[in-house]
Amino acid sequence: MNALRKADLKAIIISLVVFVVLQALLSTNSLDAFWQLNIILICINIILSVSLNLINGYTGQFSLGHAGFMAIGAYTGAVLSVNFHMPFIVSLITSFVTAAIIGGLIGLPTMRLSGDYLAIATLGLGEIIRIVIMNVNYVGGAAGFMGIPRHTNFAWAFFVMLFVLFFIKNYVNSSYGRACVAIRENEIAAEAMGVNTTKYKVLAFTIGAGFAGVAGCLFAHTFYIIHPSSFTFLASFNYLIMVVMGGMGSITGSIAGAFILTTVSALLSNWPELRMSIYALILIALMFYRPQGLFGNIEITSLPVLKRFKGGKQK
Amino acid sequence: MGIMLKIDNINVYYGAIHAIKGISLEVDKGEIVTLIGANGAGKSTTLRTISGLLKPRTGKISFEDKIISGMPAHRIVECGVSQVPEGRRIFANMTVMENLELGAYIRKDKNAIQNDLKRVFKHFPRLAERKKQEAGTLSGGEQQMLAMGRALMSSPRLLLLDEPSMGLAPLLIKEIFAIIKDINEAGTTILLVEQNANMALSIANRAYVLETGKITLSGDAKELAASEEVRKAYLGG
Amino acid sequence: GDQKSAADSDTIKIGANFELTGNAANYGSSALDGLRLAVKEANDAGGIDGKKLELDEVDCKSEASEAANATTKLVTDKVVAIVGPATTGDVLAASPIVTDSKIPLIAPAATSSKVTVDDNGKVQPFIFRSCFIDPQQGEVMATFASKTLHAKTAVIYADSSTDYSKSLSKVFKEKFEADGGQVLDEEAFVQKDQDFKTTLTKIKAANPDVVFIPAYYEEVGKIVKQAREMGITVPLLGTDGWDDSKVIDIAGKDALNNTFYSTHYSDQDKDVQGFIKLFKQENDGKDPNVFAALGYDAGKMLIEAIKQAKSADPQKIRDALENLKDVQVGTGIISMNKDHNPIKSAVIIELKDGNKVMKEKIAPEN
Amino acid sequence: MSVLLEAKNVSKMFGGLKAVSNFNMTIDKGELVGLIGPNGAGKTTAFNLFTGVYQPTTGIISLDGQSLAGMKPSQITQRGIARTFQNIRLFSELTVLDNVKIAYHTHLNYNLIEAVLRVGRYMKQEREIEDNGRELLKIFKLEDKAGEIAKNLPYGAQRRLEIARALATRPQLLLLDEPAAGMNPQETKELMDMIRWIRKDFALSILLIEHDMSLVMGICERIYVLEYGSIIAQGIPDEIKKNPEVIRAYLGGEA
Amino acid sequence: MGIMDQFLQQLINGISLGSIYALIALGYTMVYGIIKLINFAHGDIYMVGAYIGFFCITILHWPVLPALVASMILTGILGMLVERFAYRPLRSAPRISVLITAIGVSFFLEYTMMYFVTPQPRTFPSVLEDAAYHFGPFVVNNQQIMIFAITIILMAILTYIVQYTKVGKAMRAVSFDTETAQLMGINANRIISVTFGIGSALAAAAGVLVGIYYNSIDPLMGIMPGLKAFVAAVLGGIGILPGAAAGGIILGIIEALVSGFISSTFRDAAAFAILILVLLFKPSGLLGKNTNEKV
Ligand SMILES: Nc1ncnc2c1ncn2[C@@H]1O[C@H](COP(=O)(O)OP(=O)(O)OP(=O)(O)O)[C@@H](O)[C@H]1O
Ligand SMILES: Nc1ncnc2c1ncn2[C@@H]1O[C@H](COP(=O)(O)OP(=O)(O)OP(=O)(O)O)[C@@H](O)[C@H]1O
Ligand SMILES: [Mg+2]
Ligand SMILES: [Mg+2]
Repeated sequence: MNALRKADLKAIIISLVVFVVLQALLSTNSLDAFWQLNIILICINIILSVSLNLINGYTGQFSLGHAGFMAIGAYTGAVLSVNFHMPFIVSLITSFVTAAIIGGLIGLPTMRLSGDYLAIATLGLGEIIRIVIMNVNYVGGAAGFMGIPRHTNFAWAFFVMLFVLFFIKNYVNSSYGRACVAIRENEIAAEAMGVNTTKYKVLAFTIGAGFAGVAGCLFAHTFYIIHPSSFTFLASFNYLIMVVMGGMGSITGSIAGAFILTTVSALLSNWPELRMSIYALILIALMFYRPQGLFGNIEITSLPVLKRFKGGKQK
Repeated sequence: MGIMLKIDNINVYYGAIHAIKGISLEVDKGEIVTLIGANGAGKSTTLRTISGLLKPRTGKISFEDKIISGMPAHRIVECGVSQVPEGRRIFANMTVMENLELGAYIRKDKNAIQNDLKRVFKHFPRLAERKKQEAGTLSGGEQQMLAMGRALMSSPRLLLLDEPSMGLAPLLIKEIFAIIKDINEAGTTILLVEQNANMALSIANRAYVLETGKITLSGDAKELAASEEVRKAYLGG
Repeated sequence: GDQKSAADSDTIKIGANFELTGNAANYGSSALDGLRLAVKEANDAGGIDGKKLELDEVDCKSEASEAANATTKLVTDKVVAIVGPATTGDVLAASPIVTDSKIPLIAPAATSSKVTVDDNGKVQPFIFRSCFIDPQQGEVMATFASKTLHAKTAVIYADSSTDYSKSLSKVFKEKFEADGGQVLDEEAFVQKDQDFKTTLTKIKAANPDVVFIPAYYEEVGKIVKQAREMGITVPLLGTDGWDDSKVIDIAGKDALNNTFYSTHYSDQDKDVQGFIKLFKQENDGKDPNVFAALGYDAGKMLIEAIKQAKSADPQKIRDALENLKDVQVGTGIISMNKDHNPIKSAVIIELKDGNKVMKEKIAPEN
Repeated sequence: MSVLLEAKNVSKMFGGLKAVSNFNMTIDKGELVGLIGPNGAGKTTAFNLFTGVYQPTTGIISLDGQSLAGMKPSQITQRGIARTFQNIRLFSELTVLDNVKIAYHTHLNYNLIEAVLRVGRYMKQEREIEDNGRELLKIFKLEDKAGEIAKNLPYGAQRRLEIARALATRPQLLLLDEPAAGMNPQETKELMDMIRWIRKDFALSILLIEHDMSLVMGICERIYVLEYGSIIAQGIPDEIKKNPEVIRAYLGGEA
Repeated sequence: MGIMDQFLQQLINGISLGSIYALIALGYTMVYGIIKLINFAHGDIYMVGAYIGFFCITILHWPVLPALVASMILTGILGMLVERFAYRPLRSAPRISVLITAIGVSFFLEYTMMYFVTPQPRTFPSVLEDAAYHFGPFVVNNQQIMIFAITIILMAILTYIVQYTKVGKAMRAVSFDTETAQLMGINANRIISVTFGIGSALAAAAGVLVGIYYNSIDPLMGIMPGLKAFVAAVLGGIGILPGAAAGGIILGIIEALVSGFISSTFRDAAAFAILILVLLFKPSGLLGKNTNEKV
């Protein structure tokens, strides 16, 4: 009867196994420092792509400003840690709240726009956030914010990521998520079914922005320094690419997209001068190969092969 | 009277969906042939395949002894086959006149185009009144007239009509069917797809009945209209 | 990667971490050209104790987190020391990583004082540089403006996207106002801007005695050109970011008359002729710019330190760097001071009909 | 019988065009009413006004005596008006069952935390709507298609699904916009039976737009005829059929 | 200079800056108009155009006009090739995938170019006589006038082509409904290809003119103008040619006035803020029709 919760439990157990294995690899230094760092980056990018997927993939609202919310979280977290000596968990939570509030406030008026008009508006908002940060001396301005303690380790990144995945997965599988998907599929029909489209669009935008903020906070505590250059619209593109590559409306897709692109990027660092050209070709090739993304809009767990391993009867 | 269009055992797929399962049919010059069948039987798919918007996976289609299956859609129009698609699909952001001009896109002879324009306006005087109006603001019936007028502007020898009566008021349906007959009498061969089977059978020479991608019945339109089987399944009686 | 300890290997692996893509790619790649030249020169001369130098090049993408990531890659590759990145922000991002892993880093062109000395005045043990620092050149230019040009008023036009530009603005302003001058207005642009006329119109209206433009050559060339077109005839002052012949190509000789900038060397100086000749020879006759020169200097300093350390052990190299004295590098002879900054003189160049004329040479303070 | 929906002097302008003018209509509880008229007469616009897609330029629309002015479509749906669309608007990439589940939206009241933790009301209500949804699909002969993607259904099935979905919002008033469009006479007959049966079984009022006279005349108790935005006739089918105005404007020659 | 004089000078500056955005935006909008693709690679096509012009002038020592024409032709062909090989295979794919491909093409053009020509900026020789006209306190440069004039003329020509010629009607038909356009006998692929060709040739013209005007080109020069042109196109109503021109010029003026009278630091932020405000009141751009979907 509790098939759904059983499925959750299974997923958590599998995740724990993954964690233990990776943590073992890390503690025994079987992975070098570069890959240790990149595993953390993968976790952070998964949070970013899954939260963007909630906005772009599930709710169908074309946002190009994700890096801006990430920046808000990053700077909020950094200020709390450095200037107010708050514990990391407080920084994380405050980053979520700040980014979510700003996301919500921004979302409220802009969610009236649609399609490419929304895209350019959100892109603009992201840039405005970045430009403002670049000119606020309190957070270091163009020099970046320095001296941030390195709180983010693999365990933090992994468990925060797990929490976000769990949250978004259950969110999209509830009436909240169905409302989002209805909006994506046909806004007029969604309204006609009693879905308050504005409310759910803003809610998705708020939650997505909040988790981007959390990712930003983890990011800030990974590198000792944060800099406005990390949050340009090109960074937003990057997260969008992860979402599209994995499949709009697929959480496992976003995980795969973030994993693949971060790994490819790390591997390509051996060819610094041709790196970007190769990266571009891989991108184009993947789009040719799977225009609807690796997993389309279905979850890898619902593929027939894997279904047998799953107890839960989930759609 | 020779065979104008010949469809020979075609199979058409949408991805994995097998929509047309080995259909063969013929249309003779000067005829009105109608294709009736339930929703999703594959009527539109058949017309789209003839027009080259879809490619048959197997089988072939020939028009006036020329094989047209495999040709791109715009070349098939040049061969003399024109279609009025399901749902009218007029260019809503252009004027009535511009829509008609696009119908004559493939043609070069200005005088002949002018003559055809006159002919279209004779069939559809309403369009002449609305030349400058943006097509999207026309009423449903007027849009259907425009779609037919536009197709006539390419001076087709074969006209494919996909549910011309859909969504129209009773008065307009009568008008449209009268016009179809006129057009045919003026020399254009017609392949007509209709849900309104009563009307379609009443103006057609011959008919084919399509059921889930296969032709199940065919023959003289009057005879089919009288047959018990057809009456039960399609004519609501 | 090989698991052998770096010290035992028969090559010495040096990390080169530069901006090869992104907004600062032209600066990073110039510095890398200079560094490559220094390494090639050393290898052609037989290497160090018979060991060849090997450059491990990575791209920091003109972005802070990527600079840290790339540095981590170099650390993983077991380099003995790192040169780069070129710009201050990226060096600051790399800095904690090398400090953690105890690998020395030489920043060729990061002039912000924060790079080697943190906010509490503590010297960063593993960070060195081959250029002078902002306070030095900012003050030099402020003094030059008020003492030599007798300017009473100035406008600062800075690149708000780089720390380099912003910190120089700050130093200049403080010094200029301390000397009794007045900064009428501070304006900003961002990297890769093309059109500056709108702000220049405003500056023209402010009518200052001088305009201070602490920025890199790509934008400087366009700013100078457009400023003159707009009818701004007052002296334009700059910093070492100007030091590239591109400025002359872009702005044109005439526009550049009555402009002055501080830099590390004068190409008339006989000490640097060797470097210039060598660079041209290796780079199809191309003139070195300031980044190339500083990249070369950083390479020379590192090579000398490895020689003096007689070891490829990062810690020993670090110690040797700290004690460098009277080393001949591309732009002159330098020693390292206690703050890990090279003691080197600055020069002020005046551009006259496209020629660089040395206007003043300011001896180092310590 | 009490009045369910009332439109009083409603007009709607689009730029200079008066799509609906001085429109008056009442629908009683349990009534089955037809709305006919030439193409472009303003029938769909009237539906859009009732459901809050458009706000009337003038006039008042009220449901159960309460004015609907200023309400968003979602609010009006919550008050009990559901509709289908002239051009089918399913959630085309979703499964048939999910289409229906979405329509139960307003009847779910678990909160965000319960949803994310999957506790309390979440499990109970989700199970309920799953069961109710399947039940409803069974009524519409769609139960074996529950897992199929909506856009892959045949046209007729899509129309049925749209009606099922509208019913899942548990309306008092159901608005059907050309439900028989694109159906052949036989299918239309089946649809007629279904509409009759829905009205009875779900105990609701129905207002439908249709050009197929066999359907309209066959099941509607009362008919309004619209031309150029104004009502030109109203009455029981037999009156409408004979009304010369209606024949001139809409039916043509013989009915 | 008084405030009023400054204001007028800033207006001149803004119009001249805006003409460049407008010139790039025209091509952007054409391409968008036909396949609803935000062609993020458009700015990079512009960059390639500038380089082709540069090489014609410096290496082949051609005069400006032939160099401009050569660049427009070659870049037009490049645009068609990009469309043929990168976008056409995705014709039936979701729009967003094509967008990602466009980002890929953008990176590819930028960095492949950088690999071959180095990231260092190149300077155009001064091929056009530089003449500044002083009207009292105002300065106008002959190149500013030229760019403005070219933008307006090209806009007029393009508008004419799209509105009144057969090919233009075919473009609008394809853009509205590709499939039905094919039923009119229109070779949709060819029309799309031609549109990309024209759009890219326009970008090349902008690239060469900008190169001559600002005197400096580099492989990343297309990113910001590309973005600004996109903003301009949206501001004016994307897909509408006069909208692109108007949007570009208005954006230029906004930037000029913001940096002239508020703060150059927040120029871009203010420009974006104004864009967003405009969209909130006019969700489909200044000249865009509010096409609420008919229910
Ligand atoms: N684009 C498509 N993708 C997948 N399947 C399709 C597509 N178009 C049609 N089909 C399927 O192909 C079959 C035939 O459809 P078609 O549109 O030809 O039917 P029809 O006879 O014209 O019906 P109608 O009377 O509804 O117009 C149907 O099962 C339909 O679901
Ligand atoms: N959003 C809108 N903007 C402008 N005009 C509109 C809009 N919606 C409807 N109209 C116009 O209002 C009139 C009435 O349209 P409506 O769709 O209500 O007609 P209808 O009676 O439903 O016709 P049909 O039977 O063809 O569906 C038409 O002239 C139509 O063009
Ligand atoms: Mg059909
Ligand atoms: Mg209607």
